[in-house]
Amino acid sequence: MSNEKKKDINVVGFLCNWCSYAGADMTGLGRNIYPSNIKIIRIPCTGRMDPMMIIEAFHNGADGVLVSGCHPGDCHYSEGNFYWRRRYPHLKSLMEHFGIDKRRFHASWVSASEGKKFAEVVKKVVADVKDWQENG
Amino acid sequence: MAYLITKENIKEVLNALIAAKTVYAPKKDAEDTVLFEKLVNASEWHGDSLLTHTTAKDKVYLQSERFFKIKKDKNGVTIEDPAEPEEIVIFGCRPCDARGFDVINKLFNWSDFVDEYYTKRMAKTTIITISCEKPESTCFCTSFAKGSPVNETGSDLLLTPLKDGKYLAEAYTEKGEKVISDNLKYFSEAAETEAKEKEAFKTASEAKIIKKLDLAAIKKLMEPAFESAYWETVHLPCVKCGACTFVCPTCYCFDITEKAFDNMNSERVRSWDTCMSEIFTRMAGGVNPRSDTKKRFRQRFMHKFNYHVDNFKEELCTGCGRCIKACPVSIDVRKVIEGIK
Amino acid sequence: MTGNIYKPHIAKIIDIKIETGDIKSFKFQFVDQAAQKEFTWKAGQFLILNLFGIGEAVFTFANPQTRNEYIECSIRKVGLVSEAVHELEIGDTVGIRGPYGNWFPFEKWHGKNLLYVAGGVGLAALRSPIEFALDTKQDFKNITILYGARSPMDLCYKDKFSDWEKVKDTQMILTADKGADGWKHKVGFVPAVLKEVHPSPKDTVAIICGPPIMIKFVLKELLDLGFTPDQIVTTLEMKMKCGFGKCGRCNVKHLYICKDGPVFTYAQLKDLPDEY
Amino acid sequence: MDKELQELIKKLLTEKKAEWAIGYEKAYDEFSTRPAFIIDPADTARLIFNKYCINNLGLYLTKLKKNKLAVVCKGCDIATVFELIREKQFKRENVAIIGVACEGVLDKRTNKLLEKCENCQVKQPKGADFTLGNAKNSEKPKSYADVVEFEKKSSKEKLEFWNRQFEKCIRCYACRNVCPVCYCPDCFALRSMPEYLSKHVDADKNKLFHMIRMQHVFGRCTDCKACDTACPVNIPLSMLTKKLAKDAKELFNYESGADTDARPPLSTYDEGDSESDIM
Repeated sequence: MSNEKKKDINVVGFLCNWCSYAGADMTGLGRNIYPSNIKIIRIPCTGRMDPMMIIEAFHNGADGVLVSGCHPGDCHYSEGNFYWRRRYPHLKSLMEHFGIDKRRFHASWVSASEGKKFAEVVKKVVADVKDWQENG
Repeated sequence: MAYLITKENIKEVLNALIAAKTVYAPKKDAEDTVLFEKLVNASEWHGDSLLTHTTAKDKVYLQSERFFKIKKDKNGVTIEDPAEPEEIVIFGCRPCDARGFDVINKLFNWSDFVDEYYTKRMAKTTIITISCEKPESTCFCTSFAKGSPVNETGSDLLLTPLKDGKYLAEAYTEKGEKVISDNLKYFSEAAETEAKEKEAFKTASEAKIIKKLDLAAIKKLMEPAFESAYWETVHLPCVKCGACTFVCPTCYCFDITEKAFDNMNSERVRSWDTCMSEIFTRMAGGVNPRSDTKKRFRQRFMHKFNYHVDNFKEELCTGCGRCIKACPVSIDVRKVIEGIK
Repeated sequence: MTGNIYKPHIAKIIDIKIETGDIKSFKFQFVDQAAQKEFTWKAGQFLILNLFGIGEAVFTFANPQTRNEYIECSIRKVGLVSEAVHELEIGDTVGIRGPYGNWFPFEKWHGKNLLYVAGGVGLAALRSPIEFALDTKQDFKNITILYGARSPMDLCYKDKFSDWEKVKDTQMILTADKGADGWKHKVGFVPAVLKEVHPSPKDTVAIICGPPIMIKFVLKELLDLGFTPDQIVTTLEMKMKCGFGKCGRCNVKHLYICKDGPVFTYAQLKDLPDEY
Repeated sequence: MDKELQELIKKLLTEKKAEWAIGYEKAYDEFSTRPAFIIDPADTARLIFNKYCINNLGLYLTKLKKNKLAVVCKGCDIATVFELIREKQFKRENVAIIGVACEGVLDKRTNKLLEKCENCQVKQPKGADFTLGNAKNSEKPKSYADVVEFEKKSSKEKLEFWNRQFEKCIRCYACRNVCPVCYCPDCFALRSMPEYLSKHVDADKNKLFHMIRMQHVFGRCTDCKACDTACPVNIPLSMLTKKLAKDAKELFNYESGADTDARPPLSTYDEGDSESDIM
């Protein structure tokens, strides 16, 4: 939760095992380049994404957090990402209330084939975090 | 020797102290919370409230005391002691708070084991106390042998408000005398009559304390009451938070934990703990001798007014009444121990 | 005691031995050889083991002061620290502070018979007093050790038994709640075996340690045999943090287990409430 | 009303409609009350109800292992009881709700009317089994003006505000322990494997605790202010609980404690949920 301005941006990416993690693999296979600021943690499903872990990530000094899962309707467990879709706006709103800027917390849908999109998403997240760091 | 000082000059002395040392005094914030905080200027001192919300205990016996840093490397482990504590002044606490330090001092010097983190810090602390003019409905300091709104136990310097905005200043230790001698220009010598005025102040102030407990009789009642059915119902309103223990000037229980920064660096930390917490006595493996809430509730009162008296010949309580005010369900320690049967 | 009472001695693990499924014995030696020579304790006391980066926990000395070239602890895997200790290897660094608590008053027992009764892991707490008595056997008369566990598999210190038995006038009685193939010793619960052995209370001190249920019935047996409460000694266990009566959690009434205990006679315990 | 209340509880206990009754009694001075537990029907004379009855007695429903309870509830406390019934902590028929009309309660520290009482919609309790007294509900809806005002601050200002607040926090857990919906027997704050919070107290750890607690009670918190009034160092936790209520309303059109059969917002979903903010 530190507000210090650091040179290196650290973004923690929680990626669902079935779509986004494979999507991130695809990014590499497709030779798409994305910023190396993201540190990826694989989770079984965005439905399993415990908000405690996101809060903990910010607490331990992450500048940004990205949670990415399958597109709605494509969930391996059929409905996990629907639950996440409800948790996300509430969590984001609460974190903002605590003073964690909205530019630091993002969510996306990236399927296993969307390597290009994953690169775009990470670029956007890092740019947003940078914007927060530089412009307050 | 006693001195006189005006309220304006107290602020001057306070400013002089701030210039030389770290001074903690009651300060009011935007939410009307009055806490001992570091002062930058004497004008921040909030002297109107009787008691601060939490005690000054945490300035000497820190809520989280960093014992030492531990560094691991390929040659083994090195232990790095913390920096020596700085000189501090606790200004404007009440006689009950000051006496709390006296009570904990004995604990940390008990038997052969002297807690040097505490004693070193205590040695560098000057405590300036202000006698209480308007005790509140929660006060019961006069129930204790050494308790009174003008008691000096634990204080280095005691200021007692007299007529015409003047204060009687009495030093009880070298540290207290030094405060006077360093700022002698603000003090004037007191006469016999002022000492008498203090007596009158004491009588008037003590008269405002509505409750006086017979603690010796209560202790006699407590000794056989361990298995009493009384505990079955009296604990029911208690929600088992730690508010009472954390605002208490005498509660001292702690836990020692390790805070790891990474695989190679960590820090040993002592933090306040509370006997109200379920995990306080839970052993590894799950056995817990004080598993249910009744037992923990009983332990708190038994410890304060029975066990501690057996070990130290004084109660682990100074009668400040903070626990009564802080309790979310208004449990009154006086009623709890008076009702024991 | 001078200096910082919270600061541990740095020690290294010199030996690890697996006793049973979840118990390992560790031998520690101080890095500072002189400190190791000076470090002494009495059977019955305990130490606080520091795992740097994890925390502290209380363990009892498993070896007696007569064998103090190292410190030995038998540690059962139950909590945060003990689990981490089980991960350690020979050569790893730990911290040790202590010794704390009181001890078995052997000086008062000179010329007496000693009866040790242990159940399960309770023997870990009695190993130090047993070996101390064996090492100074000339001061005592007969020594009887009655030890039982759920099954022959669960007995600790199996390899020590033959050494112990070799000492003059020493008798080992082993029992298991349930026997197994090749088990040549007794089968049955410790209290029942105690009744069968029928030790005489004359000039004898009984030192017991084990699970609460065993203690309860052993006490009853001993009292039936004619032992007086001050002839029965046990050692208590409670959550401890500091080791010297300051942290406030291990009290039973006004007594702190870490400072006034852990060794108590049954005469003392009788008057204490059941909060340990 | 005290007389009526005492008679009613006496009747419930004598007729064995309830094993225990929970009400209020006078505490240490005339400005304070505390929870009273009545087992004996002859013991009801100490029960009172006045503007200092600040505690939410719904708290004790999960703590007492009794079959039949009678509990004195202000209109706002009934929401808590309903929420606990929704969470299947006990059955509706096992609790007799005695609703008492309330003109608002005072904070014992400031002697001021609680902010939540200003535009109270349930001065006259709704959904109780027995209702005592009469009060007129506010015509104005609940106001979120202070939360809206706070939301306008920059994230840096918010951060500074909370850092200051959580520096004061002594982690006594009074807020958690008086919270009727914080009834987990093994709170995350006490767990050591994995350890989210050590005993070490600093502003950062304190904030972590409060963030996680707030997240855990989202959609369950009835904004009863028990935590806010319990805090010994006056941390304005109301600013957080009110935000939760506002978010539940705005994001999911949900109000906790309103319906004992509802699905709370985070344990259900709708295929048409908005995802405007998801990339």
